[in-house]
Amino acid sequence: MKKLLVLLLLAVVGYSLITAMMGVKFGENRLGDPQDEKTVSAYYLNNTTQKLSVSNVITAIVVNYRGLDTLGEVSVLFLASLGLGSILYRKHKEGEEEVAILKPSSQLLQAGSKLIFPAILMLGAYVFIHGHLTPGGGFQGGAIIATGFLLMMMAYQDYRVSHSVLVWVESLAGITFAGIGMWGLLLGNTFLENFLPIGTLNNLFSGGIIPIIYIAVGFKVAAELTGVLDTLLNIKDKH
Amino acid sequence: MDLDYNQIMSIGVYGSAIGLILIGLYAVLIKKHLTKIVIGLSIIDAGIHLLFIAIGYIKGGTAPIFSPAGEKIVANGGVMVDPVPQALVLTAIVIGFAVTAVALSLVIRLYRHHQTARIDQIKSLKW
Amino acid sequence: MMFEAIVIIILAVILLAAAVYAVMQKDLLYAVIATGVISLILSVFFFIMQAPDVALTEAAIGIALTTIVFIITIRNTSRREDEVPMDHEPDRNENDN
Amino acid sequence: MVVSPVHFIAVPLLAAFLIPLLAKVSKELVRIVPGLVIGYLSVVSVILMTQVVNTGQPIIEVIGGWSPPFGINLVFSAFTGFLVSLMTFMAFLIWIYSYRFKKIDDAPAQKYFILFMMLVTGSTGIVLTGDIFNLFVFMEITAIAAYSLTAFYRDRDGAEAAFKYLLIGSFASALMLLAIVLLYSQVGTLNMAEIAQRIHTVPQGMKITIFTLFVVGLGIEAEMFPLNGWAPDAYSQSPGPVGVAFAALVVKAGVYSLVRVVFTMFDIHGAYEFLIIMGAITMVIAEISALKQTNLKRMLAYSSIGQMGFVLIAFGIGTNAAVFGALFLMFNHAVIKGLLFMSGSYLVYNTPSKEIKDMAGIGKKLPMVSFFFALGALAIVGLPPFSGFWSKLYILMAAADASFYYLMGTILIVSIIEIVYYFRVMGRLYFGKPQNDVVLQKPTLGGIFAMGVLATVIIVIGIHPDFVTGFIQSAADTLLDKAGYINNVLQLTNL
Repeated sequence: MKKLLVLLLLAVVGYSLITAMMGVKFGENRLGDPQDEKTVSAYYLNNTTQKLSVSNVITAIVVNYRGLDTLGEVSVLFLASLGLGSILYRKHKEGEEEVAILKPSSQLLQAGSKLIFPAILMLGAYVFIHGHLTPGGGFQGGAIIATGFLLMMMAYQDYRVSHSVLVWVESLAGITFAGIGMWGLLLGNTFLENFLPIGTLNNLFSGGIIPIIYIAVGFKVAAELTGVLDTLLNIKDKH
Repeated sequence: MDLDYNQIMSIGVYGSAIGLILIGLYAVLIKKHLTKIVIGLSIIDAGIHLLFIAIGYIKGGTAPIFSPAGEKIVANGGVMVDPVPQALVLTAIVIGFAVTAVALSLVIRLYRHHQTARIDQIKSLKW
Repeated sequence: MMFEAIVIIILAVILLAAAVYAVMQKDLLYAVIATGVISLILSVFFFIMQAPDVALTEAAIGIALTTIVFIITIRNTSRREDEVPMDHEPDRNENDN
Repeated sequence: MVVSPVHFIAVPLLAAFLIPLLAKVSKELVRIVPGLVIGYLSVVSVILMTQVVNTGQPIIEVIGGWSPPFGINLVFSAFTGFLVSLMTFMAFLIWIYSYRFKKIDDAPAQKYFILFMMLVTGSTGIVLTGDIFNLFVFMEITAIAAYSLTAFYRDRDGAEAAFKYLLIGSFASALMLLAIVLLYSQVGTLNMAEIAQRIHTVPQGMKITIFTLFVVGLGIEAEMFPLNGWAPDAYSQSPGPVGVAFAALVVKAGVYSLVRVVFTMFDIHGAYEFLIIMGAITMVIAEISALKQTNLKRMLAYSSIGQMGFVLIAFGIGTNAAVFGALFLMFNHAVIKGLLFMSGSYLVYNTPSKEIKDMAGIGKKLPMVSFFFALGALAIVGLPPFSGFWSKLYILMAAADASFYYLMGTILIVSIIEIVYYFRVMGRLYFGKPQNDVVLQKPTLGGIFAMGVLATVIIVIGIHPDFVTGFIQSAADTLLDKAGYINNVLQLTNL
């Protein structure tokens, strides 16, 4: 009975979505002529290189045009790592024997991880430092670094990322982001407004505050995701 | 019936996006295991993200990156795909991960408390 | 051009098959791996549709991190959807608080 | 430029990132700083509100130096400013109330206060932002903070309530994201003013699909029937102060966004009637459910849902007088429900079973708390001379003016149901025989202060409603002035 109702609902949803998508032609150019800037996207494509000197338009949108979204997004991750700690928190009881949830890994994985780990960190750092020039940026780089730490946690059972280092990195990166935003406000402009010289296109030092913010985001995301993984991996089974 | 490129692409991409949304919805509504429900939620999210990127795609467009190569394409009259959906999906993916992590931590806590992760076994979850 | 379309159709079929498998499979570990496959194909889709940034994000977060978080959860809870005990699961006699 | 609307978002976030470092200095700072931040924000909201009322012009804050629609903008108008002032004021009182709340001590307090502060930030952000995707992001901030806070206590069914909430909430945000996707495909913009300007170009079928997705997604946050299954559990299983925050902040933000979508963004015929019908169903079903509840907090939660149905009805009538009544009712609901949840929490803590029938005679054990509860109950059912009377009167008058006579009948019948179940509790409190005279938990000083302030507000507004009616009237005018909203936001583009 319930199944029938659900299938009916799915049919209704599917039908309305399909009819809705009939009106949206695939691959059609909806931006209009970039020159008359009828849509927001056309404006971005047209002006990013001159006004911000950033080659990756997506980075410009994420960090500057819609910077408030990114600030919110970073705080969502921050909240998730905080909430995870609060949800899974429990008092430590006396005489509790704890067993890690991961099984010991093979020698091969251990040796390999040690070798690959620095390379992953480098890749992650590269991705977020060049966020304004090439695909990638703070979120991608941060996630890559977090996978590096994950590899180490899986290879070595007793591998621990120092909690206080994570807190410091996370807080300082967050303060950098919000602080740069506030600095723009204090200079008499608006929140998150660019106040640095924008440099020349396709240089590493270009884009004003965008690379700085994206690097801060990279550190913050890396710390937050590592913190989430650390909290989850250290839930202990009692034996 | 002969289908042209656009029709094939729209069936392939829109079809898989809507399919993902419906399959995920089915899992959320029918399945009884908490982890399965969370899997359903992440499948719905995946479908919506795919739909959004598909809406921003322009046939023959390049990625919206003004690297020297990209600039050359634009200078020769090429178009770039819509960058806004990509930026928004970037945000949505990260938010989706955060929600998934919180959901799964709740699943772990419920399992510890009730020794089960099935909705029909946990009395206060029924409604 | 046509080649791209064929690739998309093949990927779409695999994608939907993986989604159905993820929903129907009773062993949650396999279901989670199937969601990883969904993310992988999604990431290829994003790449084909000229969204390299999103493809990178989906690859790092969707394939690696989400999957691992699911696997950790399954290790801490039950592995089978119908909760028939598996022989290698540790016994649990804890009560919370 | 000393204060600006962006402080509502930047300052709490800066503080939230700073608190983990401050925790290394002193544990007490973790409690104090969120309170200072929220107190600062309520001062800012008062300053900005007077500025807006004096000049008659909304403050449009541009982010990143990109004028709308290219950047995100915040709108602090008489309408949003009124809601933000209300929210920050309530949040500050909740902070005072929970400062020494006994049960928070045994769990990590650091997390509680940061999560609470982010809940406030998310809710004010929803109200302030002028961008639909930004609204989605703030909604997720609010939601994740709310899930974590619901599951905060370990000795209740908090995790169950939180999972239920999370399930429905993620569903809501998925629908909302889908709506944004479809909307973007049609209008190519995310700025609410520009959407409102271009919405008439969208084909009718598509418009209705998008509208339905929005209403269902936002209706979940606004506790609209039948999507309010999360509310009773979340209210009853979360810590006491968090229940207050849900009633005073989260639901208000949900109603705000629903109203913004219906009034400003879309121009669908029949949307108002739809609001009336959904509101009426929500109200009737919730009040009947409230009558059946034996658990005090669940009863309060259903009563809260019922009140939200009432608010939706008033918005659905759509005339200036009705919108005025609806906003007045939102104000009253925040204040009175706040008082009821605050005092109700102490009643519940002194009744181990949490059932209404076991609360007999608490009026003698905890005279202060019971007095506040009774005051709140009298005010919310709409008896003079309390503030609840005026909002009910204004809405009834507006309904009569618009000749919705059957609605007036429904509202009056529902009011009788309300009187029955609130008086039942009060009868228990004052005329029951106490089982013992052990007081399990006395109210803290901060708790009494917060409840006292709210009680004073209820009485003062009840005797002299003119203190707020001016603000509410300009808020109602601003909300109904759709062309003014579009102009004010988009005129910046041409500068």
